[in-house]
Amino acid sequence: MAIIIDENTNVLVMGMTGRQGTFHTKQMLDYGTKIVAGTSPGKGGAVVEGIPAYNSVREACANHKIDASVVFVPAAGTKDAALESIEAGVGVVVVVTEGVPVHDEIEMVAYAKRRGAIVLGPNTFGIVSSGKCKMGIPPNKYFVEGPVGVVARSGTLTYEIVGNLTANGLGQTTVVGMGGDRVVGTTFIDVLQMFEKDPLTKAVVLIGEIGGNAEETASEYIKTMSKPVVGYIAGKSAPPGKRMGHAGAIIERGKGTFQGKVEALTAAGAKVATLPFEVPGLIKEMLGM
Amino acid sequence: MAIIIDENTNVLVMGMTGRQGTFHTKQMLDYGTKIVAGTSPGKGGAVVEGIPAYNSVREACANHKIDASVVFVPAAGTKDAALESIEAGVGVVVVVTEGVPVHDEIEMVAYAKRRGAIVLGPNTFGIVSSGKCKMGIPPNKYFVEGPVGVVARSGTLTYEIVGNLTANGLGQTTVVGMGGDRVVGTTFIDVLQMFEKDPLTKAVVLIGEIGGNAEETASEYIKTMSKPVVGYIAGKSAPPGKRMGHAGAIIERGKGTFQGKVEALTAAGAKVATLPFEVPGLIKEMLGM
Amino acid sequence: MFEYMGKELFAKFGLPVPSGRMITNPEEAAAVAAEIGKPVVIKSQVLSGKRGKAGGIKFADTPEQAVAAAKEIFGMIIQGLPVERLLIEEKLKIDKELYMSITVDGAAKMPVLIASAHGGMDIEEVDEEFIIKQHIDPELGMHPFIARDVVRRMGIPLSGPHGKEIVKIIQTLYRIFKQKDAELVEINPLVFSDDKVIAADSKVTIDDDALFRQKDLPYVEERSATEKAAKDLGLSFVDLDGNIAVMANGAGITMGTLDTLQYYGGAAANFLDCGGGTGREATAEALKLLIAKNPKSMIINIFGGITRCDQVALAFKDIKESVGFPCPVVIRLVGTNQDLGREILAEVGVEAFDFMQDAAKKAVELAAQG
Amino acid sequence: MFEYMGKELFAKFGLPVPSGRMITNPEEAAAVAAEIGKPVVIKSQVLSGKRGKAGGIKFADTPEQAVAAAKEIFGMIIQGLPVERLLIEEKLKIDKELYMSITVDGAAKMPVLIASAHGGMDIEEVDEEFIIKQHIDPELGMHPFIARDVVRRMGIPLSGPHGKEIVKIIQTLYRIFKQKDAELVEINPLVFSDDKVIAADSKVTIDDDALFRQKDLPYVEERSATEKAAKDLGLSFVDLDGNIAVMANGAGITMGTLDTLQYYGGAAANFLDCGGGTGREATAEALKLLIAKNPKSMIINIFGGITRCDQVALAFKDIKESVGFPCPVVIRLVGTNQDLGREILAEVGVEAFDFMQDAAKKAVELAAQG
Repeated sequence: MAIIIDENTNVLVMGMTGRQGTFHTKQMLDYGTKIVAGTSPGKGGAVVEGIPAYNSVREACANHKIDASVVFVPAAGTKDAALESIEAGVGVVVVVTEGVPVHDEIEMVAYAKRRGAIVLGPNTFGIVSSGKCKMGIPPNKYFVEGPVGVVARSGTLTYEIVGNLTANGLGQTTVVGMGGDRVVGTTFIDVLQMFEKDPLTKAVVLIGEIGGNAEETASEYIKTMSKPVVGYIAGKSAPPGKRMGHAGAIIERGKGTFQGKVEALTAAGAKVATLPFEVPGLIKEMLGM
Repeated sequence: MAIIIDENTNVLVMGMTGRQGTFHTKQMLDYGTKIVAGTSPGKGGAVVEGIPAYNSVREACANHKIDASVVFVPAAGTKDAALESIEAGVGVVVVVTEGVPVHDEIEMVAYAKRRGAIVLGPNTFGIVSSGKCKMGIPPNKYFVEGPVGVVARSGTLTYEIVGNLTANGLGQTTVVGMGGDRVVGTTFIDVLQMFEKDPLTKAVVLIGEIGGNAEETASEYIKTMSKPVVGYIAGKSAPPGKRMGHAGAIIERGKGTFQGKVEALTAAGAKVATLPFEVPGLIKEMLGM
Repeated sequence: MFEYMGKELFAKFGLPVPSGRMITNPEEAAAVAAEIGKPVVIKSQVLSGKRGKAGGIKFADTPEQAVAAAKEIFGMIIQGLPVERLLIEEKLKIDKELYMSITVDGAAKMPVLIASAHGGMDIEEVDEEFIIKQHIDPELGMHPFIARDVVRRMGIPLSGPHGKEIVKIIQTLYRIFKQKDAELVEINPLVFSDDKVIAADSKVTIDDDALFRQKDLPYVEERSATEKAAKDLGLSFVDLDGNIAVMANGAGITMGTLDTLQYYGGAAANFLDCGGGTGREATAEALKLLIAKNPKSMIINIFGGITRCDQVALAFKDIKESVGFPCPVVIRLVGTNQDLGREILAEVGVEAFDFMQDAAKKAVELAAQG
Repeated sequence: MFEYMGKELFAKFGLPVPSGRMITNPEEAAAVAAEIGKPVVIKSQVLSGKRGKAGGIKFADTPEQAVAAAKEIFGMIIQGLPVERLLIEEKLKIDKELYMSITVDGAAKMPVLIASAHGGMDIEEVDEEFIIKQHIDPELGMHPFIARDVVRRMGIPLSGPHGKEIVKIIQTLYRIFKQKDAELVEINPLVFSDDKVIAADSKVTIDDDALFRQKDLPYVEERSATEKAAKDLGLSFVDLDGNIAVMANGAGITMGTLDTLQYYGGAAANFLDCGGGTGREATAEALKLLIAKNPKSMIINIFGGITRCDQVALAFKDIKESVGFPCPVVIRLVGTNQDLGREILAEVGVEAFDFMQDAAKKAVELAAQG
């Protein structure tokens, strides 16, 4: 088991013939992802790594069963691509593209909600159900099967922590990237609920950062969870009013501080790691390993 | 029992302080409708026939439980009023106003669908659950309780046929006006499904007219119904291309003809009356009375 | 809206249209043709299709030929409509004709885009398999991906100049449809002319009910004088061909009255829905419209709800005592204030019917006698 | 965007703003004040609140006074920002001050309208009970009924001229917010001046990511020169106050690196996320930005995914062999092409760390020694 995607997920790559699309199609195939089709308007008929490209998602859907799509389309066309997948009935849409206008994000997230689709991102590294399916851009080698669910806002920090977990013998059920932007399709609480229900997930790592209040909201849910949660919050040393790379990572008007998030998580019964390398030890401690 | 509204329905009158709103508030109260509040932006605090007016639907909802609203707001503001009711969570919105732009109708109907609200109209006479609740403008006297469900596009023709039914001892469960415009919130098939489920409704009268294909679509459903249906279609003698008063009543490009509708209904097992006064006889025949 | 008006609207939104100009007098054709400097097409501007078949479209290579052709077309009557304006345009090199429109689908309760790679004729004559219907979710709106998929389904390569242009045209057409409160925007044919894609014709119908917020649009009166007079009174009137004048209150019951007349072998001279709650004076004016139809008989069929029978009776009395009726009048009068209304009718010696079918039968008999 | 730019935008959309003009030189104040012909207010144009408290807003009754006041304000430094432009406006009669803004609520994933009848101060200082927050369903959009209900909740009569005007202002503000890709549109204060309602101040923030389609908007560079140079390289750079220069790949891990430095008692001189897949040359340019910070030590923390360790190592080698590093550099290098990268580092005599915490600790020690 895993959440959101698994070995049976049929994946569509949007923007497959582009530089990023081509590179990651190969990487994802290497990981074992079941990619069945791609899109590239005007280039229907092309073949990338043995996978057929279509002119539209509908055309791809007419020829294949599509469960999930991963979007590598440039920012100006990302909204259109995401809406196209959702409109065609694709249930999971992973939007890797960064730099998507926030009004576009609002629009696609609202439409996804209406249609009951799961959107990860924009500006996400993607999602890996370890050993089963990878959608997005993480390096293949660190993601191995195991009992830990991971949910995060940012990519490399996640690889760092997942690398630590794996090095300490703790594999992952699913590693979910929500995206670093201010408005993203799926937030901590949505993913935590899925991990809570997933029988193979025994513990959860929440990798947050300053800005917004997603960690605080998630803490309310963590109180009710049966599974242990270890948190790490990046941005302790960031000054207010400075945006730390991610559109969402900014302390504005005294809100979204490191301290507030750590307190909320701690009050909810989660353990909070001070440095990334402490995460595996805390997981083992909470699981009594 | 009845469909959509009954004696327990708490009704809000939008545009209550206007000429039409005031007149029909009194008429509806006289019929027994449980009107609890009205709206009239800027005139909050006014009282019409003993009923308090509020500045907004939300304000009304904060002070009363509202189940349904009836809209007497002029055409230019009708969309706004309907959206306001739907947004506030009102489940049934009866839009009496005529002359509403079709793009406004599309917008309000789409929003109602998303929010799960029932919209009747625009350009409807309203709805009467006989002896229990009237929302809209029909004359009070002809609507008495009984076993026949009636669904129609147009008003006076409905009064004519309901008058005939009542004169022949056939009262009605609910008489539903869908509205005469090209785009309306509720169509025959929606109402037929409700009548099919309503235990008190023993037979259904469908009053259609030329134009569109609502009667043809409804016929598909009538095939599956357990209850007898009698139809009457107005506009047999109307020439193609001439709009017969209702925005929807026009035979365009050979579609929506009288003949096609009668054939569809007949093929579905309904009896079609040639003239309005034949309806009660056909009902009695089909009910074996 | 005339073709040339539609094209002006198209051009304002950036849709490609042929260069050209409208004229109201054949002599202007020379100047316009000279200005265009190429072979031209001269198109009658009437609110009817089938202009081509009726001879309302001609070609000319020189300004002289253009004037001659314009003279021929001016004064033509096409499907009953006199030609008062011409549109003179460059004659396009036509490589392919397509069809494209957006209209309201009442059953689906949303807009629908209809497209076909087989244009130039009435869309009803195109085989179903070549017609693409794409409904537009009104809350989602039109997006490039929808337009691209339509182009793909039309069998036009998305990578070529035509495909890319049609994607833009579809989006612009939807913008016009929405912003201008249109019931229909249609381009037929949409033509391929070398690398270009051009709207060779236009048909735009604006929702009458939205005219209050579309005041900058040119308005073309499509109603007859009587229909317009009725509209100004807030009534709905349609001219028909029979000899029995009809007034009833409500669109459905008015249609029902027409049908009942037909059932008894009669034919209505008009459809007149005097609506709900129309008062004494407007009703009297409405009766004058009926008299103007010069009918053999007249039927007034009132089932009073908001409409009060006494008001109708008073209007009848007013007309009877002033202008008078040139033919027999049958009145069916029931509903609100029925007794009061009948008393008033009794004063002028008229007895009302209780049932519509009886009144209709009588009106047919009287018309046959007249 | 400066206040005066926001007001120009407001005016273009029909929002009521005071009459006035921006000047870049104190002498112009006389002409503008004379033109206005009434007492004026002179406001420094800087991208910071709290101008009033800093003395950046003055009043003048005559053109002479206006010039004097303008001279005083020009040359002020407000929260570190030099005053280079002034806005001179009619001095409004202020009967009441309100607050009104629309921004993006990330948690709710939709826009939120924030309004208060208690304006003129920072909204954070207003009591919760006087703040109205109205989320806007993005698929529904802004409608008059929403604006009316907000006005009602503000306690302002809907029937009066102020209420009606605010209903319009709310709708216009949302239109600006949407059409201009704003992250924030704020009016504080929105003032009642007799029967009128006027936007006495403006704050508009446009989404950087949408600038590609908002080219007609005035753009104000809010970044430092280094931040801008990094942005042009496609990198994300923020100036900080410490003495350890930092480069890492990914916003989260860069923050994590900063935090780890702090944990060991160090302080970062900057935030530099060199992103994913940045190549040899851009990475070398990024290293130059770090050198320009004149740090005591430097840490490069790479967990290679798309980013290839060999490219980073080559960039490091390039700089070491050309400009050279003015301070000790600590490198942590793992992930894609790790071995290749380490071989290259070995060529220039550098050994990479395996773990981030070890590298951070070392960088702090080196900075303390420097």
